Amino acid sequence: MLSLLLIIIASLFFTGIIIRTKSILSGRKGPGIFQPLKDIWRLFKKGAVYSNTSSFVFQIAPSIYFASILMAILMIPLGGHQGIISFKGDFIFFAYVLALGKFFMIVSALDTGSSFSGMGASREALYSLLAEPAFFILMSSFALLTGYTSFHEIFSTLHFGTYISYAIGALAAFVLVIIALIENSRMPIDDPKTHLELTMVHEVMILDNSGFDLGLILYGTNLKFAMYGGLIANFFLTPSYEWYFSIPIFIGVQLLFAVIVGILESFMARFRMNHNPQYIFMLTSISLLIFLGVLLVLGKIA
Amino acid sequence: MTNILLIIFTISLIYLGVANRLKSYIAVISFQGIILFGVAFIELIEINWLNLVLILLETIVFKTIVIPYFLNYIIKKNKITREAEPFLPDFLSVVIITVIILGSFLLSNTINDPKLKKIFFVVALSALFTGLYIIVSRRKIITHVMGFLVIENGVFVLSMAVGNEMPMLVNIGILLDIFASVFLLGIFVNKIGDVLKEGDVEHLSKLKD
Amino acid sequence: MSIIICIIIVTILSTLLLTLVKESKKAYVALFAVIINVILSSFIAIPALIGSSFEQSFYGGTVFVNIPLRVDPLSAWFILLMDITVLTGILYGSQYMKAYKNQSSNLTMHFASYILNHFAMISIYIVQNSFALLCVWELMAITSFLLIIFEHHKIDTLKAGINYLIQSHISIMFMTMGFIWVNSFTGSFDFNAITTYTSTVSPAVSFLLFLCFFVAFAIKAGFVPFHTWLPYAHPTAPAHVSGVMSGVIIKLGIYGILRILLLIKGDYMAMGYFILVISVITGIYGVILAIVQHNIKKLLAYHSIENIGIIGIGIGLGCIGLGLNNFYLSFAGFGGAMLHTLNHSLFKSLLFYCAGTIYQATHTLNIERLGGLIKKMPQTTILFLIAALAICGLPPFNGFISEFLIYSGLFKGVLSGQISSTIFFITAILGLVIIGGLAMLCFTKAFGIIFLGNERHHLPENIKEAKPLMLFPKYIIVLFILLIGVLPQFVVFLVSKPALLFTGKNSILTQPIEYIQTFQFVGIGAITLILLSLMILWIKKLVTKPAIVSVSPTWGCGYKTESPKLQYTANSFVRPFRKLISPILQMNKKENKIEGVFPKQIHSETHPYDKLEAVLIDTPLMYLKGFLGKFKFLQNGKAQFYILYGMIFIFLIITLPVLVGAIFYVIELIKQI
Amino acid sequence: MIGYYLTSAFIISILLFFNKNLKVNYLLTILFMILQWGFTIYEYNHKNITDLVYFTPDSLAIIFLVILSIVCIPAFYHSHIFCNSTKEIPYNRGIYFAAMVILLTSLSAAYLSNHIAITWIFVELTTLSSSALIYHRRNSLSLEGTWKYIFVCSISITLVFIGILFLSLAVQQSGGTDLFYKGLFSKAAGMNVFWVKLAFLFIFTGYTSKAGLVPMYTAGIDAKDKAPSPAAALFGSVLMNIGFIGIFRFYEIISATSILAWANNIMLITGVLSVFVATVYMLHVKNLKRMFAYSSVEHMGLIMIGLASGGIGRYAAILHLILHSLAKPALFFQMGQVSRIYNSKMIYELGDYFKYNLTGALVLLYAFFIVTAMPPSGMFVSEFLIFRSLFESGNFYVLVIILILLTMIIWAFGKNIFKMLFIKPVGFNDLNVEKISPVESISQFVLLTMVIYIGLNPPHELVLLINSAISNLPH
Repeated sequence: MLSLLLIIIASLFFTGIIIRTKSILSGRKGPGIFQPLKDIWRLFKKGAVYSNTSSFVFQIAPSIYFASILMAILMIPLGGHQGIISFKGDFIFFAYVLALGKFFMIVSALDTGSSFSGMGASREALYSLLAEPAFFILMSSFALLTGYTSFHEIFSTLHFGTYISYAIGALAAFVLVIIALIENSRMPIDDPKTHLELTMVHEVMILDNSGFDLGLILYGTNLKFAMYGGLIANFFLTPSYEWYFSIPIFIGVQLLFAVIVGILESFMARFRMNHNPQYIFMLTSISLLIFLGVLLVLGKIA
Repeated sequence: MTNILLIIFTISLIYLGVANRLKSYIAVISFQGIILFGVAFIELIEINWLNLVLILLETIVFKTIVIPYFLNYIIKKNKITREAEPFLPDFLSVVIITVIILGSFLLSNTINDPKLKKIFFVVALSALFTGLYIIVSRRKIITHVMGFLVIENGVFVLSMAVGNEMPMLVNIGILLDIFASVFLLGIFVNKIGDVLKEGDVEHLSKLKD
Repeated sequence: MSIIICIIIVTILSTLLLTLVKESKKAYVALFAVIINVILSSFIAIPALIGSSFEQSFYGGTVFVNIPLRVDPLSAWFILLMDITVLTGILYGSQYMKAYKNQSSNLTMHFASYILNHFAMISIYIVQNSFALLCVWELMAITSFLLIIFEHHKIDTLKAGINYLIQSHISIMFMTMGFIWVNSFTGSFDFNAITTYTSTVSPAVSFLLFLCFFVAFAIKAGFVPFHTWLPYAHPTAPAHVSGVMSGVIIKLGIYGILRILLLIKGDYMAMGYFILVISVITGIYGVILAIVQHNIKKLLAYHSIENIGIIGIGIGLGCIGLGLNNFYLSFAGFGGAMLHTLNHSLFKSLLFYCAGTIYQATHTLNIERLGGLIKKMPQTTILFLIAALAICGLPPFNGFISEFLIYSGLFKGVLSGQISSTIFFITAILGLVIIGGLAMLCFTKAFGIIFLGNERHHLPENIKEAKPLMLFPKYIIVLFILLIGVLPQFVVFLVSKPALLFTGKNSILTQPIEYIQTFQFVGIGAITLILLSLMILWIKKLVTKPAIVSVSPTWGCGYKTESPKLQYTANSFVRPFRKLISPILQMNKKENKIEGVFPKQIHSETHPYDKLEAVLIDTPLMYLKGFLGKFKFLQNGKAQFYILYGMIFIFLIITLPVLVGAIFYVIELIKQI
Repeated sequence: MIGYYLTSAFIISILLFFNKNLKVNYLLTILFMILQWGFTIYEYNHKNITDLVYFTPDSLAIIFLVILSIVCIPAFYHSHIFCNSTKEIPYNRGIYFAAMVILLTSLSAAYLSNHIAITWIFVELTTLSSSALIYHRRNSLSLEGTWKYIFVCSISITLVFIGILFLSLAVQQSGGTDLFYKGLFSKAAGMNVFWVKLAFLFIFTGYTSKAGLVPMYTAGIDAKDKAPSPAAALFGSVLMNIGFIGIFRFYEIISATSILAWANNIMLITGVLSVFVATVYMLHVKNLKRMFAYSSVEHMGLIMIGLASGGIGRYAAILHLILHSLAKPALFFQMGQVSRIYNSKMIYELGDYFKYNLTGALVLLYAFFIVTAMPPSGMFVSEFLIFRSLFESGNFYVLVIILILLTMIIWAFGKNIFKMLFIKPVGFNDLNVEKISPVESISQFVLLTMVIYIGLNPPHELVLLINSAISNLPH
């Protein structure tokens, strides 16, 4: 319950911080931290325009997308406190629920019959499927390291001892950050600021959404960021920490995460579209490295 | 005496290789009939007279006179051209027949059987394979029949080798000879000539896959 | 026994009755017969699944000797899951076939084959005599062949049918080999002979025997590289037959593999690794090819291969579990495999039925020509969507449940055991994830292109929603899909019975309580997900009530996108993916060149082709045919040659030993030097 | 009894030859069938009792005699249908039936003969009588078929004769004087191996022309193609059996000598080659009837393989032969209906049979599954046992090759059959399609069902007969 609350709170200012970081780094004053939230709020109140090609799929998809993210967040633990729903193998459920949301978003993009949305949908589908293995291998590495198969159990028993394990932790954090970037369509993969339909990925997919739906989608992105932030934060939390330790650590990690994303977005250019798959699949290789590292730590391979 | 006759028989086989007129073939077959008569007469003199008469009748009347006459009749009736038209040059034919004879000779030498009359065996095998060779290497249907007759002669010689103790077998061989030859030729005379004006093998190769 | 006799009598009587009744009644006769057979077979299966196994045997003459009939939970599970699909198949099929009213004799043959096929499948699950199994197996193969070639005036249908028949025969040949093997050592046709035989031989031998059976059943099940018949057979059959084929007939192969694993004694680790590797390849290869297909039924057929891969991963996992003596692994593996078998039979038959409905409405199966069907066939759309979500393994539907079971087994496997099995398991996880992602790509494409957007090609005007009777069986399936999705613990409890047959072999634990508890949570998660979605939709309704909703054309980058030709197509949707994996694909392109200053309209086509089929089947077959063709001179019509053959034969037989002797002599001489 | 049988059959055939009346023709054939059945039953009840010195009805002979009697009934029935449909002139009809009676009689006599030379004579007689049947249509192609058949068979029968001569050499040395199978068998151990080898080689090669095996199978194909379908049915079944009997009886003698393994090898090679050749041509052939003929070659090859690999394979070989002789006629009888509808046998010109002749199409479908030995076809049982014997004798490679070839055969067979059943024919005018009564197909159904029944549940009597037929072979 605590994690849900914290993630929702973090989501409120996450994008704001990213934008703020970017504007500072580029020497601008930039909008306020809550500006994105205000935009979303305005969208919620607006009416909608629906394409005459689209159908009910288009109308329910954002809601299901949002529900899927909420569902996923329900499973994120916080230090010693387990998520609202927690069971053996819950991270599988986590990943598949997110995939469900993605399914609906892709399908709704095709629903408009647009010549661009389909393109975005196609790319989004491809990138997320390429990113998925990394997450699973990461989780199985941790499962192997700790001997458990649920978020709660893994994170509550996870502790780093040797140098290798620190390297593993760093790599894992890196992989998760990149996964979060891919899932949220951020910089090296996708440029949220671009205005050319041909080069967009996520944005072009939601080109025809408006009003409440668009608000849901945008806020969903914030939530997702905070969710991954929470996941990363869990690396640094152990059950022995009291709440007054763990909450600041959590907030700190979220902040750091947001700033890092902002820095990345400021200093990196988007990859060429046809280089993206290699890049994303590289994550799988890295996570396999992590897996090997875990095997090393456990002494299964000498 | 038999040996000399048999050697002459073998020479006639070689002659078949070089002969290129159908008439010569007929002559050779007829001649072989006479030789066989001689061999049979000498070899089988001791068996009972009925068999003997049968054999003699078969060699002289049948092999020497009736069949060659018949063949001549067919050739005339169907206006078959007089050349044998082999696929291979005559020289090669002679070589091959010689090889066949040599091979038969070698083969019979490997046999360790005191009871076997080797000369009969050699001649029989040579006639058999020469007949087959003629069937395979000649273009005309009538030469197939002639080849078949040569084979029959070879079988006759072979049966002679065992004929002393097996008279019944020899008789059966004769029966077969008469029956098959007559039948084959009968069809040949009546039908093939009518249907195909030219008795060329090429005309009888439509049934294939 | 009496029940089985009843089934036989019903089958025979209804087949005879079919020939007598009018065309319009034939479907009902078949329906009636299938329902009775379903009820009768359930009478055997349900008690067997719960615990009281059924065992009888009767004397089958001098050839069969004794035919034992046994129904254990494994058979019972498969009988029940088959019954569901066969029943929905005939319910759907009786409506589907109304389009072919005027083909009287053809309909008779079709429905008779359907009844017989059902009967044959029941028998396959019951009979435990290898010879009798071969007979009923072939009956099944022949009847399903007849089912496939219903539209036999099309040459492609017939080709696909023959292809199926031949590969099916190869499968039987392998099975025959295996049975001969066992039979010649034990002299018995009873399945138990396999156990007695393999417990006396070395593991390597029993692995070989297993391989023999595995190939036989893998052909039926469609494991890569034995899958090539499947993508031809499924699309050409009528929709309900495709559904039944993909749903249950190929599952006979799975049953066979499970049955053999239950019987055979040997090195389970090796078998497990083998199955695992081949299954991962099967799954990935199947889905990769599914993605590039444009024919909806062919796409679904390749998806069956993918799902067989998933099932196979489960079996492999279970098998390794047996080898490791790990109860949890083998339970999750075998249980997951069997559960996925059930799930796949549900959603795949639903998908095929939907495809059939689409076909009858639009007369095309080419995805590129469809589009916008959601407005004309809303119910079919929803049904297809649910099935698509289920087949992608997304919660809250049934596909997720079985995949979850397999996943959790795999993760458990990663934790426990040696390094080698860990590496295999991580590969399997990787494979499963990739399969899941690709399946999503595939079904977003299929669903999006077929039902959404505008029609991409001129479709008939009178496209209407299917009749309620045709939708009814589909709703039954959806009910099952949802039930399994939200109440997984009960199904896992049910599947635990057959799964425990395997684990019972070397485990003292008898109740998979832990898994059932986990699945309670999964169920709760699924329900929560549904509730959350509903809640947000409700909130949206509340919030947007006062807002103005307007309708306008889709954004076209400033241009008007009225023309449906500007829409994204299936081909373009998967193009980035296709480029990635181009080395393992074979795309046959037909392209015209653009020529001249004012080029005319040109046309290009792409046809995806199975590269493995080209490499493993077509090329060797071409060489074999070429080799055989070299001997065509034999029957050349020339009598001289015919004589010559005899001569050559005699000559060779005489001289060959001499020649061989001479060669050996020369070799000896050389050696002495 | 056999004397009466031969004489009455001879008289019947002469009457048939001279008779011009249709009714009398029917009567005479029925009379012959009664005679044939009476004779069969008589011999069945007088098993192993030698008659007229040269004839002994042993188990093998009785099996084949019964099959012949079974097959001859539909053969005559379909012959009458054939002759009526082509409106034969009485002269041709007379020749046809007379030749058929002589063929059947000489076959029966050859089955029963207990003397190698007597068998040989009757085999020669079958050549002559069957050539009259082949030439029935009196056109240039049937003439060609006849000519080839006589020519090749005469040569091969000469080869058999040479083989017998060699055998007699061997017999003389072991002190025997006669050529009765029994005598030969008892003296076999003492014979000169060289002569026996040569004899076997020649006799085997000779009989392959009748049995339809490599190397001399060639003319039999043309014969079956050109003969009217009912006659082809006989050629494809009972006539091939005589070739088998010729080989088998001598094989029994060989089995008592030291060259058994050598002979087995030859038979194995021949069998594999036969299946191979059948595969080559079944893939290639364009004439449906010839395809059926090649299918016979395949089955005879399998039988040889079974016989050669020993053990259970011998039982299986005989069983397979029995089943084949029941199944193959059904196909040929059906072929008669096909050619009546289409006036053609070329696969290219056949098609949509399912539409034009439903019952016939079902026969073809049924027969396809039976003949390609798909379970539950009885032939599957025998093939199963043959494979098993191959497996047990350690010939794995042969087994694998055979399985591959058989699969190709099924493919080829199926492709052609299904094309003919379902795909529209090219250039076929279906205005005047002859309606064929389903009654004509009953015999085929009966024969094919017998194959299943005998295969899956062989009558006890039959099992005993087969076992006693192979009892002379070493176990």
